[in-house]
Amino acid sequence: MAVMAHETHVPTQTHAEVTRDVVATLGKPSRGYVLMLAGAIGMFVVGLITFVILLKDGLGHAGYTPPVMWSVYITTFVFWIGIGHAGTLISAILYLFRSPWRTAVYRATEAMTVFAVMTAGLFPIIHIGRQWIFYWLLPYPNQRYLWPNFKSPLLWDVFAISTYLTVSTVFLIVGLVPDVAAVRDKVSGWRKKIYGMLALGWTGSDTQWRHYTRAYLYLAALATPLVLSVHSVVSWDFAVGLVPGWHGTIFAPYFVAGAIYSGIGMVFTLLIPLRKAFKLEHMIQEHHFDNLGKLTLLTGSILFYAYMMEYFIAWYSGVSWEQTTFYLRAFGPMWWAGWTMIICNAFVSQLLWFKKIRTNVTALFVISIFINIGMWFERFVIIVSSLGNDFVPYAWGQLTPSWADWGILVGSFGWFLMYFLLFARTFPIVAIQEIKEMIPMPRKRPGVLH
Amino acid sequence: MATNSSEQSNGGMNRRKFLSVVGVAGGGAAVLPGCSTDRVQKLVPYLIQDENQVPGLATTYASTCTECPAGCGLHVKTREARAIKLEGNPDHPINTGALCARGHAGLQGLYNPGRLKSPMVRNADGSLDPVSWDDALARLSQEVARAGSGTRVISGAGPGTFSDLLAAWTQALGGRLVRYQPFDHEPLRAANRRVFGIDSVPSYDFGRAKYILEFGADFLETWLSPVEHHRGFARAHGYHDGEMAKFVSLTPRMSMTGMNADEWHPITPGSEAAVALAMANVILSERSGAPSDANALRGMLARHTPEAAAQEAGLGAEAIRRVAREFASAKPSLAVAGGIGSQHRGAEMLCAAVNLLNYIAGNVGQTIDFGAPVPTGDGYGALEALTSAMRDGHVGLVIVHESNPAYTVPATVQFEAAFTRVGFKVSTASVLDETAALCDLILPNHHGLERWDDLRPRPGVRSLMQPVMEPVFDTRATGDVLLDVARAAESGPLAQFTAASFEAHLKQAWVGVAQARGSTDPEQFWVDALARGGVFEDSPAAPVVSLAADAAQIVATAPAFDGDGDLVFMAYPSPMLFDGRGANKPWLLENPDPVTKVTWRSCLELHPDTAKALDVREGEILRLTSPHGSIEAPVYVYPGLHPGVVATPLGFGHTAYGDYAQGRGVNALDLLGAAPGAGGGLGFVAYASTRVRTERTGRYQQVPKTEGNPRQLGRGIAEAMPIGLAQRGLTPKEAHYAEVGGEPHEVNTERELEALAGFAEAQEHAATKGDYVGEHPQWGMVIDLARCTGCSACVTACYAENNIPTVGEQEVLRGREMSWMRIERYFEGGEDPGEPVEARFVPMLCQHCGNAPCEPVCPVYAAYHTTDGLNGQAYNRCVGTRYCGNNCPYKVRYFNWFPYNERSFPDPLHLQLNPDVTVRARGVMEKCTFCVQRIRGAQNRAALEDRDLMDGDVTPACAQACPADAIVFGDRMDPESRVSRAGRDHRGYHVFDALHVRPAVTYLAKVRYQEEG
Amino acid sequence: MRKLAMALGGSAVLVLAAWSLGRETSSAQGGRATPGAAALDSTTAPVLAAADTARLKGPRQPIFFRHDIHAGQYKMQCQYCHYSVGASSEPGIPSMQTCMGCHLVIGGADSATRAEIQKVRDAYNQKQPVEWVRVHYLARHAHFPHMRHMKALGPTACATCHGDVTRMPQVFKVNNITNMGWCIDCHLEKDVSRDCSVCHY
Amino acid sequence: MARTVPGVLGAFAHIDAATDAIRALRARGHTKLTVYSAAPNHEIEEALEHRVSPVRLFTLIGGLTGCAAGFAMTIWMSNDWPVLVGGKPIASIPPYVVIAFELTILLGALATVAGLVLLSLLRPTRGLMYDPRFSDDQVGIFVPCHGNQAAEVKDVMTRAGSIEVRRETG
Repeated sequence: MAVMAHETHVPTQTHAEVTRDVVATLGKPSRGYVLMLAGAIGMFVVGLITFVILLKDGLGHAGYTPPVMWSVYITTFVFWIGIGHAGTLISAILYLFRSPWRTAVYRATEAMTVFAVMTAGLFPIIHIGRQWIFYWLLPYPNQRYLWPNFKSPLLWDVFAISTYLTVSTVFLIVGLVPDVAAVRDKVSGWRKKIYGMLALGWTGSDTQWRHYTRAYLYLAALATPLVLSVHSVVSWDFAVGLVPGWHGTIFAPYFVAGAIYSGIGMVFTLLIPLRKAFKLEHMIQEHHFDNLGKLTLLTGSILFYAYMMEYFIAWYSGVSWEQTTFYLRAFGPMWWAGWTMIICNAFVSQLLWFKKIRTNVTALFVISIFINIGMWFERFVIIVSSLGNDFVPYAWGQLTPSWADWGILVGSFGWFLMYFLLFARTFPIVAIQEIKEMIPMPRKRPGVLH
Repeated sequence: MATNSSEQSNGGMNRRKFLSVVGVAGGGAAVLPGCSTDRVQKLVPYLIQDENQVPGLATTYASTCTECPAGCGLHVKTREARAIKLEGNPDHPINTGALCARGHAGLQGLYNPGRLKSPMVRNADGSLDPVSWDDALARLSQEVARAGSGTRVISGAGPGTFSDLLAAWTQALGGRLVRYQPFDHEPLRAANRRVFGIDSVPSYDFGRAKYILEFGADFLETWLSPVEHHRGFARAHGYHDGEMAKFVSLTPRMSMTGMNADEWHPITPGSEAAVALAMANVILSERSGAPSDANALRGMLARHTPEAAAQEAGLGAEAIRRVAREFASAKPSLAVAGGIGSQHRGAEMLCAAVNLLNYIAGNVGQTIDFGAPVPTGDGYGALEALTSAMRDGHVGLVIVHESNPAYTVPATVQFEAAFTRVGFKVSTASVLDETAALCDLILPNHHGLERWDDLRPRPGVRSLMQPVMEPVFDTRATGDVLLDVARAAESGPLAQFTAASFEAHLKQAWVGVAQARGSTDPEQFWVDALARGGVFEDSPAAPVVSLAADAAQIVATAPAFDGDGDLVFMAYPSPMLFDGRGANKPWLLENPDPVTKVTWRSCLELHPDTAKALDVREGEILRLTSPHGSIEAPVYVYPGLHPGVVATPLGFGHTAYGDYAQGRGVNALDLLGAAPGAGGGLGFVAYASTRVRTERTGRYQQVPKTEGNPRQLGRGIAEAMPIGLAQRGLTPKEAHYAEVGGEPHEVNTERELEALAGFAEAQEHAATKGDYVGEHPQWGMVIDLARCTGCSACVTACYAENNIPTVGEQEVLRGREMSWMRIERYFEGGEDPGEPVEARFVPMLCQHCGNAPCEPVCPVYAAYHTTDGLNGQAYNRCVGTRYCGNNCPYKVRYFNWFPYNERSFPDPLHLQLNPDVTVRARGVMEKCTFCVQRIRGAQNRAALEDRDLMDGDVTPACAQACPADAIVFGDRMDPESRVSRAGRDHRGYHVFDALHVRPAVTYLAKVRYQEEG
Repeated sequence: MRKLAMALGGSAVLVLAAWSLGRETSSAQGGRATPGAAALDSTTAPVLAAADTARLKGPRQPIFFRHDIHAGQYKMQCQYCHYSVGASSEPGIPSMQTCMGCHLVIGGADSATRAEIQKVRDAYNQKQPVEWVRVHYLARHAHFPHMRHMKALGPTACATCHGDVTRMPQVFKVNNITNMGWCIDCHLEKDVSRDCSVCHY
Repeated sequence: MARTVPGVLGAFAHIDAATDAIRALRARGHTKLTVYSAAPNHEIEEALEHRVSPVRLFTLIGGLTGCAAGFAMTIWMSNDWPVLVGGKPIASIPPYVVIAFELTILLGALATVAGLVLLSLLRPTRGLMYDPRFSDDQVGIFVPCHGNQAAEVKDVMTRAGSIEVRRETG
């Protein structure tokens, strides 16, 4: 698809127009934007209040029903980590694949990544029993001479997520510098000062570009294995456990595919309205969505396969508890969650075989909503219904989420959207310099290609 | 003794001393988060050091349990002059070191928040107000003087010096004493009178029985002396070297006792007597060797053919014959009847029939000992008489002691109405129960652990009670109250009671005891007795028992049931709450009913078919209506029930008796008619005497049960094997294949096995480092399912030892109960019609795995492996990720979702906390520790004595409590330790062996009499 | 984001805290000198009145009980008052009776001392035990068996943790025994188990 | 504002014009050029005959350090207080690979950025002539030179087709 993109879809505007259009998005906020931002902050406050209550009384307010010791919080944690994967995939991996169609969308997705990981990062803290000593998970020297247990997948998480957050943030910032410089040279007054500072004295001189391009390449090269590793590590939180329904070698690839799938889902959900709001239709075009759609179809189909494989292995293993767990996923007390996951992920994604749908923005938006719901439920099913019916039948218990669960979930969306909206208003949401890189500069001897 | 330990006896628990306790003991004594750093700022010394109390060391006093009439011996463990744990007295002949759940919970009676803090008197406006002891006693003396011979006393106190005093005191006044126990086994006595001419209830020796036949006597739960029965039953029915007694149960409802039976036959309620007589008939007609005078019965028995009985009971005639023959051929055998659950109007006949059965089989004098009768009261008849006397206004003064008739007799008796017509009503209840609430004067008695007394549970046994600590509240021993009144009277009938205090009175009485035993030094005799817990001698030889004249005049007619409903209503005694006196003790409320696994409330039990027929499912609230009243409660579907029966436990539905008890569940007695005329005048309460109509309410109430799924799904959690295979020395796995056919086969190839072994070795090697180098004990446990009866004594013992919080009904509904040790109850069979249903118990606790899955996943090493093979849990390191809980295959890790430590121990309940065990804060994970505090304690003692630990130095609370000795604990590294030897039994297996987590707990498969394959 | 920042910041702070605590501990071990005790030889305790307690280290006690006189000057055994330290996890604090054992007779040399001793007598006669202010304590989740340490460390046992109270007119905390590190240092040095469940259960 | 560097700045709207200018100037020995462009442009790079940036060394060293640190930390900390969990070796390499990997990436990335900052952003661009248009749609070439050369440079640029040439006298 990279090739195809080369041939057909070179942006039509000139460099000057690109700068103008993008800088225009940083203008005065519309009423709609302000309302959305207010809504996001409101949601965040809901989550904040819930968290304070949890801090005060303990986790009991949430719906936890042993043996279901993890539920909505970890579900949402994995959900956000997953969202965080599309960004780096598009910005790093596709960069290495030299597929230019990414340029229009990668800035937005990368921002999404950073904020999604920021959101996810809250959950390990929210969900533990004694939130005030969460830092005990970090290897810091203390008078007790105690160190954390590096054999625990949770510690892998700590490292994987903090690394991922750092690297993707760095990646985003590095990408932003030349664009901020461009903005600096367009605006005036106090804004010029601020953007000037943020531009770190970028002038676009040849030496700067010379190192910049290499550095960016290596960052991309480092980020690529990271993307794959992070969700593998997250999947090992489960795969390393004995719990039937968790204990599977398929988990790493299965989760990575799921992560990208959900990530792109969220990209659709964010970009489609954004593109309208900021009038970027001529930069973020149908063919971008078309390609994203193909990626969704691919990952969605991998999920479909993974689901079938899980059931097959459960049956083929002949292990009683595996079989019971998977039977109950479909026909047990949590059947509704199980089927939501399968329909939204495995079936809905198959609609993307049709180009008509891939290029129909409205359809894509609807599908993306299904994807978000479906992927949240996938994690919910894997965690809750597996834990609820594991080894000891006598101890089985079924979870019913409570207001505290939903409060935190809503809050996390608020927290995420708040940052994303602020970013979209403050920084170029489309990568100016990369678009320009694609548009050949005018020549005084037209036709004579270099 | 403990009472002298402080100068301040300003009455009531001495707070300052308690402070000093906390200050010195530091430990979990006060209810504060386990990891809290706030500490007691003051150190308050004793004024005078008590030589019996060394801070930090436990002092044990011998005493006697008063939670039921059985009279088990106690060892009360005290720390810094606070009782912190009740244990069985190993020297005591009745319970020989074991103690049931109710016994353990006696501690919560002592520290019950509902206890009265001072005497109360009813004022003009009808309210009860606190009053000083002086005024209260003055008032009592005055009332006694006024009422004189019009005085009536209702006492639930067992036979002993206090009861003697009370009787003498009442008699001196010319009044009358009614010794009343709700479960008084009147039918049994009546039957003995009728058949043998002996007016007493014998003691039963299950230990010698080779065949046990039960017609609805829950002898492992509430019937007579449960712990003693447990000991015997485990000896007889616990599988050992190829032998065990067979146990057949014929009752409409499979009680916990029935669950331990090899055969359970759900027979029609009321048909038991017919079946028993039919069996007697079979034996008498087929077998010789019956006592000669039994021949007189032939004529009468001939009328009771197995066929007729089978007809009535809904049970095959062949089964009756077979059981009868087995029963007769096993010598000695034992048949029991007369449990509260099957106490219908024909109960007396039933007991009589069973007496004949035993007599004909020659068991009387073998397993039935009339030489050691168990204590009984005057029977319900006496109370009925008193009630009508009160109704007629002939009673001037009533003193109610240790009994609660306003709750324990059916409402239809209208005891309350009659009671209120008494001139002046006095109660000595230490908790404001239903009866006390009606009284004019309440003189709260000391708890059994705060006062002096002795009990005579049977001839030869004199069991002492002594105060183990300062009274918690401003209460007064009723014995002293009686003597005070006598002293106040100066002249008059009561003047004969001159003892300065009840303690003095008791010592005086014991001088007599000493002299009777030819002791030259009564003082020394007394001290020894106190240390031992009393004097324990063999009961006198059993009298020769023969049939009474009218023994043949027994007619087993099916008993009448009131009402025209289509279900027979069975009110059975709750194994936890007994007659209702347990209902104010959270330990008992949260300890699930062994049968239904329901906590905190009572449900209506229905057979699955009945439920289907009525189109109700678990949790739907059903209304039962009998001619005498109606109750509403959620349905619980229970396969161990006769389809024609609806059952619910007694002991719930209190209208008073403290916050824990009030308004919890329903009072089954509301459906019973026991007023004279309406089936009354029997001399006992017929608990199964009504038919009820059912009515759906369409309302639901989730049942707070601790069970998720009652089926094992073939996961081999609770293994059992037929005795035939056990005798062939098969392992559970081999037994399985022997039954289903096929061969046990190894799935791994040779090379794979080598690889596994090599890996394990390398792993072991790499894992030994630092502290882990060298020889350490490796603690382990063996649990014999052939002995475990599911009684749940271990559960309460664990709660008591380890400061486990009770979380309450709402949290149980979320499955958040904290029971480190739980008894899982699984059903086998009973799914298709006609297939017999079987129940299995398996105590589930932390298995302390060698390859514990919970350990490596903890990010902070809070869950880790100790050098002595424990699966450690450092509460203060735990951050509460709960990953360990998820990864534990046995689901034995419990999380503090809320600050239970602050919620579950309302003052003064927190005084029960064990200072040696950290009280866990919210947000941390906790679990069974194999009572590590006891291990460390033993190690400390051994170190001070410069010796190594010996086998038996450490006994966890559960093993110590177990009345069936099903639990063995010790060092697995020592091949000669009891646990190692027990673990080598061929019945041994690990739950979920396939996971290769190498548990330290080995289970021994249950053994059953059943056809193989 | 904020949370993660806290994580890093928090840990940084704690690193410093840990080190500073460590320093404090070591310095405390070194500095045993106490005001009043500094100038004197070990046999006779300094002359001090209750009024001086303010400038002495450690919390001010309801009665100015002089460990330096009892344990120092008169060389009374610690176990005489802390009677259960050799047998139990709790050292035990002397009952008022124990005090009166001597102070029925001993009334004190100077007026200041007499005043303090009178307090003891009054307390005993009024049956109002003295509420001493606690100096050393452990968190409730740490179990410290005194007897094991007495046996293992012998005569020097008490001073190891509590410092040389024979020089303390008013007892104060010499070592930061509430720090787990304090225990571990010794357990490492003596090569005894540092398994968590030895102390935490 | 630091002292400005004397020299000549030319703005180009056409890329080939810019490259021509560059080549011409370099031919005339003006090697210390600064070329501004809104986006990286390989034609300009070729004209300037850049060598590959040394940033990759930072990445390599950072990555290796991270990897080593990862293993060192985990293994040392495990042995510092050996705790047995799940019957696994005290220091068990397979799980530590994860930590080591993450640290490899982390330090690698941070080192790369450090390299970028050191090599380009910290280079003083102060005083070099600059024009906002260069971040928009034009290419700028600045040649530091003094009086006599200036005229020549201007001449080269205009011939190459610059749309505007300015001169800064220091």
